[in-house]
Amino acid sequence: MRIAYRDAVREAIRDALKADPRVFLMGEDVGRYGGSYAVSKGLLEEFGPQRIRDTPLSESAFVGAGIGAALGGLRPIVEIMTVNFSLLALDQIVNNAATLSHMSGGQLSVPLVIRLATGAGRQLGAQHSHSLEGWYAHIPGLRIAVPATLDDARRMLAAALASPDPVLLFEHLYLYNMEGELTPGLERVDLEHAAIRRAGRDVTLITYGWSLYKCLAAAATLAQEGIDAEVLDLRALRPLDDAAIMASVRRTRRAVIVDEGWRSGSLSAEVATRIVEQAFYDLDAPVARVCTAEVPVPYAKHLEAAALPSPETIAAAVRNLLTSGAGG
Amino acid sequence: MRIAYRDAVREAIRDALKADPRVFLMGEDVGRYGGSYAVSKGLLEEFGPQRIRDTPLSESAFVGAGIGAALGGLRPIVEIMTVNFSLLALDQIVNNAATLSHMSGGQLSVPLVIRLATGAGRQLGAQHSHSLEGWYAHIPGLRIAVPATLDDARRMLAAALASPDPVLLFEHLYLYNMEGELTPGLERVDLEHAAIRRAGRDVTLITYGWSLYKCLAAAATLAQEGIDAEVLDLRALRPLDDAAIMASVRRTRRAVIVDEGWRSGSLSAEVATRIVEQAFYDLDAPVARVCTAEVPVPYAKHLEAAALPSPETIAAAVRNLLTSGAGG
Amino acid sequence: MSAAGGYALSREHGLELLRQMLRIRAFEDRSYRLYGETKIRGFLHLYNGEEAVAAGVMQALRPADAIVSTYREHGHALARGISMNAVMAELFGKQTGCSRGRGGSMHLFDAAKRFYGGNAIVAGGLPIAVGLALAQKLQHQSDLTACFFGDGAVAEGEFHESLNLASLWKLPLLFICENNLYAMGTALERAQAETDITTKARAYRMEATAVDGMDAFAVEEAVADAARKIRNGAGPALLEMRTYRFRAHSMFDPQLYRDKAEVEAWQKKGPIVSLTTRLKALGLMTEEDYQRLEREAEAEVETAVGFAESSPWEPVSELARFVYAEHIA
Amino acid sequence: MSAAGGYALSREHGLELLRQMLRIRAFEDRSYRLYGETKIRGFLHLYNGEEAVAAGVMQALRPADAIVSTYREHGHALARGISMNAVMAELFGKQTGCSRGRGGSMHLFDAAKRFYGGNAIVAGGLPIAVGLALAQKLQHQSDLTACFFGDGAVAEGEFHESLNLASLWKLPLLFICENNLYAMGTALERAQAETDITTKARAYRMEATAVDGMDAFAVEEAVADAARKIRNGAGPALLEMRTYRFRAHSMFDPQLYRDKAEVEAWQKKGPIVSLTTRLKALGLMTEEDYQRLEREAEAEVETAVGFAESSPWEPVSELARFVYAEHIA
Ligand SMILES: Cc1ncc(C[n+]2csc(CCOP(=O)(O)OP(=O)(O)O)c2C)c(N)n1
Ligand SMILES: Cc1ncc(C[n+]2csc(CCOP(=O)(O)OP(=O)(O)O)c2C)c(N)n1
Ligand SMILES: [Mg+2]
Ligand SMILES: [Mg+2]
Repeated sequence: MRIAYRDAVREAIRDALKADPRVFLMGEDVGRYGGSYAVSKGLLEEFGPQRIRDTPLSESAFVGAGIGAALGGLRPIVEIMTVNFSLLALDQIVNNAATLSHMSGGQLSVPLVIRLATGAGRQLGAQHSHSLEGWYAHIPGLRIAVPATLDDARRMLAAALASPDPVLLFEHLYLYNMEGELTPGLERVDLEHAAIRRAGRDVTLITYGWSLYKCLAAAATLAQEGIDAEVLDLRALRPLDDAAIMASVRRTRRAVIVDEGWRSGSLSAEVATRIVEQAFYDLDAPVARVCTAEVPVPYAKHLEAAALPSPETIAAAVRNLLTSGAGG
Repeated sequence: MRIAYRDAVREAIRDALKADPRVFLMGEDVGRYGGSYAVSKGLLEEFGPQRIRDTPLSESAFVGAGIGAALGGLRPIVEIMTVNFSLLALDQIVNNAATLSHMSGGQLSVPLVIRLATGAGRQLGAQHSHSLEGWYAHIPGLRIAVPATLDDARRMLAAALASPDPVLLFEHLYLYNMEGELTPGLERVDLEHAAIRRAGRDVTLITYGWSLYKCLAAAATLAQEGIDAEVLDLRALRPLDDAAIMASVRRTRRAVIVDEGWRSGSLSAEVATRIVEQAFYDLDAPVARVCTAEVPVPYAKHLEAAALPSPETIAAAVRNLLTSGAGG
Repeated sequence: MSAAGGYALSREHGLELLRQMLRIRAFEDRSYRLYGETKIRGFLHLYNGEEAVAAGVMQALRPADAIVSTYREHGHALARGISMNAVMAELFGKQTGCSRGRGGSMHLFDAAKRFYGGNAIVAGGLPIAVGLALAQKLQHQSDLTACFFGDGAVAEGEFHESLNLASLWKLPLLFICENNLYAMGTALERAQAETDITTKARAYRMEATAVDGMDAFAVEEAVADAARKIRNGAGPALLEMRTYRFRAHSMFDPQLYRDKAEVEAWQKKGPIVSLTTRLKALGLMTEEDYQRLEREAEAEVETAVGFAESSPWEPVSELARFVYAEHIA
Repeated sequence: MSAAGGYALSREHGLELLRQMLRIRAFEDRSYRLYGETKIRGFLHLYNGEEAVAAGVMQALRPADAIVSTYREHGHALARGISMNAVMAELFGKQTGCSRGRGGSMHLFDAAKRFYGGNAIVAGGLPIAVGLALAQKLQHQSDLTACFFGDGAVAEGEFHESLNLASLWKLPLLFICENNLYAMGTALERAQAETDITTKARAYRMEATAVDGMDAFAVEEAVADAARKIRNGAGPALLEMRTYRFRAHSMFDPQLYRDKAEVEAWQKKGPIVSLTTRLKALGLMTEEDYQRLEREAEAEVETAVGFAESSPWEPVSELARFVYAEHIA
């Protein structure tokens, strides 16, 4: 049965609401409006306004309220319409959600799930095109996961709700329309393991989220040139699955990391550094990365496209690595 | 003449206020209270409440007001009492200060200086011990500088005020009491160049801020063991001085990066990755880093100390690199 | 309201208000179609129904006043006098756009007109307006800053912080709340415990008045009145413009949250219809005048589309320009 | 006030309020000295002068109610019934501390007592309190959440957002503003355009009352009254406790911003002095009673210091524990 990513997320939310009376969904326009990306459409009618809770424009307060509700025994799913607005709630996330378990000496935990749309590519301009999931992955106490496939969109939420820790789920806005089939029989996924989405021998493309599809497209192009790229979907950005990363890189001896964050300080820097720390002597070439140009993402289509990673720039980075690497 | 860091910052502010009527200082308790770290003590009496402006506890509004005042032709110095509270103003910094020049196609610029106390080590607990300067360095449109020496504390502010771009100056709270002599005749520093604070041949310690002194202490210890460490003070975290970093690393062929951010995604990851990208074939060993443990910084002294980089852990990282490196 | 005001509606004045509204309406209707034709992309928030606010406000301000706007700001920009060519080109993402193609619909700027931008973060502009007004005050200028925001913004913390700061520091700042009763799909009474926005302002000891935002002349009078007091040093004020948006929130909104009948009722008292009726009733305008204004507006839009179409793209090589300023202060 | 209240002050009741205040005072005075001895480090914010608030509030609440506090929370914690040993050990940073040494003075927690912590971010606790109250409401409990914050917190955006949410959703939430007239060195009138905090609450359609925060009994009555209404479904309320801090803001504050005379005047109407005088005047307490309570308080503090001193440190090997929860829900 074909399903769209947006519908997979909705089914996951519906399952959770049915399975556990403690679960509720809260955020701006999740109810009457149906969700700004139509993810929650129909849920208000099905579950009522207590459990599908529209909030005013008060990001800090309703994210904090999610923390409090979690402390109070509920299992809130808080939707921050997009990651861009999460900056207004950052204090609650960083100073409360992430710290309460540790600061209380383990007495408290914050089983809160925050869902956020993320990413650029829709000409939304500098304030609406952030990719901050790598930034959030810097914070101890948080778990960060990125469902890039339909199966993950359908299954990760349950894992996130089962976690006693705060989990941020980032949904790239380019994915919502993606359609396909769910893997039959797949019941549960976790928030810790990366997955190889394409096996290959010559180079590992390490990525997550919407960039996964850019990497797969690049790999397809490269395959025609006789370059066999492995594509690793990180899935979880905190904790990172070092074992899967190193295992792949040890096989291919080359890595290109692709993410949509600005290059300096993006998640790819962390992944690259871990590879150097843990697999330096297995590398045949420096680790490379393909990220977003260091500009506030511009509106005009051609400028925005030039700022973001693309299958072409990814393929070029691979070719560059394979040709120049030999010189070392 | 001996001077304390706090006084050097105050003198810099006083100079600026005297030199340019557009300059004013604004923040919580900068006036009557004298500044929470006594940096601005006496300035209210000297310059009056229009130019030494106490604000209510409204981080987002007064930082945004700094942006607006800069657009309106003034040269605000906004003090955010500590970086911890800047999370409440992050939207203004990331979405407005950093973007307005680009988003307006170059029509506007935001000549705003934000000063923030930063760092851990005073048993202030998880919410008051953040080191987020590396995190801020991810944002295009901002300039990030860290005065670690008295000369820089005395001179960087003028450079920051002369910049048409928003500049964040991070002052580590451990530095305020540090005393010493200013370099005579030094008139101007810039916001772009790293500085070698100790020359050495065997390894480069790359760092900034308060960690500089931990690195110098480690270098002194290592010297007694016959290991000659170079210590590079980055000074500017955005833009990074790649040329200075690579020049040093090419000479020593080994690098240990030290910063007080949490290890994953800290500035050191970016520096390490750049070294790999630009100087991979000059390295004799993997780049190493010494950062803060991935925990919300705990209150108890011994736990906090164990979480932070120290001269001992830095020296150990260097030894480790020099001994294990040969095996590759 | 106008009767009670300081001055009566003249032909010239009435036609100017109507002209501005018709320009905006024509621009918005055309933008709507251009979005369908994929000439315009990103988020597009149209101003239909709210034209009286922009037209009335800008009429009452001076060139040296500063303006801070929202993402629903085409009307503000046009009424402020930013050239329609530059605004349309911006929506097309062209180099000749008023933000050089980098901003798009939500981020129109014009430094010369002191138009400090659309802002895509709800309430994000309020602190900036506080700062602009502070700069005016510290520089002893008699200018003021006018800051637009929606009813939705009232729930944000920045509203609270900014109103307090402005009032505490007695800044020359006019807060203009465009209360169109909805924030996306969230009706005011489901977002605010207290739905009277003027009450809120008074909790900061700030003067506040509710205004019929469908009446351009009433808007203008209220702004002129508030601006006079502000320039005389009375400190900030808030005007709540009671208005309504005729179209969807943005181009992706199925409008499940409101009845067609409600929309139609408001459309009947639309700002253009009502001013037109009034001017005709007062004998200040003929149907011919109206037709001419409408034609001129259409022609201006047509020219703007042509300008935008034929304008060049910013070269990709310029991508990283303006991230940092190019001049040293 | 007590005369007008629902119940009269009994000996037992009066002594209990006094006992709690004396415990807090003794604890704070000792903490002050221990800071000088470097047994306690970090930021230390003492509660001297404000004891009537904690004592009165906690007296009126139930064990199942949830508490959200600030960084100036020793008094709240002790009056809530968290063992003094555990609080003192926390200030020492010991394993036996109520936050296992990880929190320190600003972060006291006790899940069993539903004490959800000190919070070192001004106003940071308010949204959490909204969520706790929401959980209570959604679980149809008759409990409430009490949320402490200072006058300084009123300027923060989170105050605004949280009051609106609580009122809009009619949550069982009691906001308790400890208005001690200063936020660090900033006097209320230099931080707020409107200094009457109850006025602000009413702008969210929330009931609000100002209370003599130097009178423990008045505090208790006001809280009991508000709590009764809240439990009956009336929605949230705000109590402004008018109080004063006798000591510096923290251990690093030279107090340049206020006169000695002002401090002394407030000390004269101190909560302990005034309740003592009153109980004696009413013949409900003798000097001997007072001496005994004071001795007991001293002894409890002495024991707590001994406990803290002799308690073990958390092993460094445990540093990374509790960053993530150890159980799976
Ligand atoms: C901080 C923030 N949160 C959420 C959004 C998404 N959003 C865009 S417009 C809008 C509604 C704003 O309503 P209002 O302020 O009334 O303005 P209107 O659109 O009615 O003109 C929302 C929720 C945003 N842009 N910024
Ligand atoms: C968001 C934030 N900004 C600044 C500070 C620094 N700070 C700590 S306490 C304080 C004053 C708070 O005053 P108030 O709320 O009145 O509480 P009081 O200390 O008087 O009990 C300030 C400015 C902080 N902790 N959090
Ligand atoms: Mg609206
Ligand atoms: Mg106070």
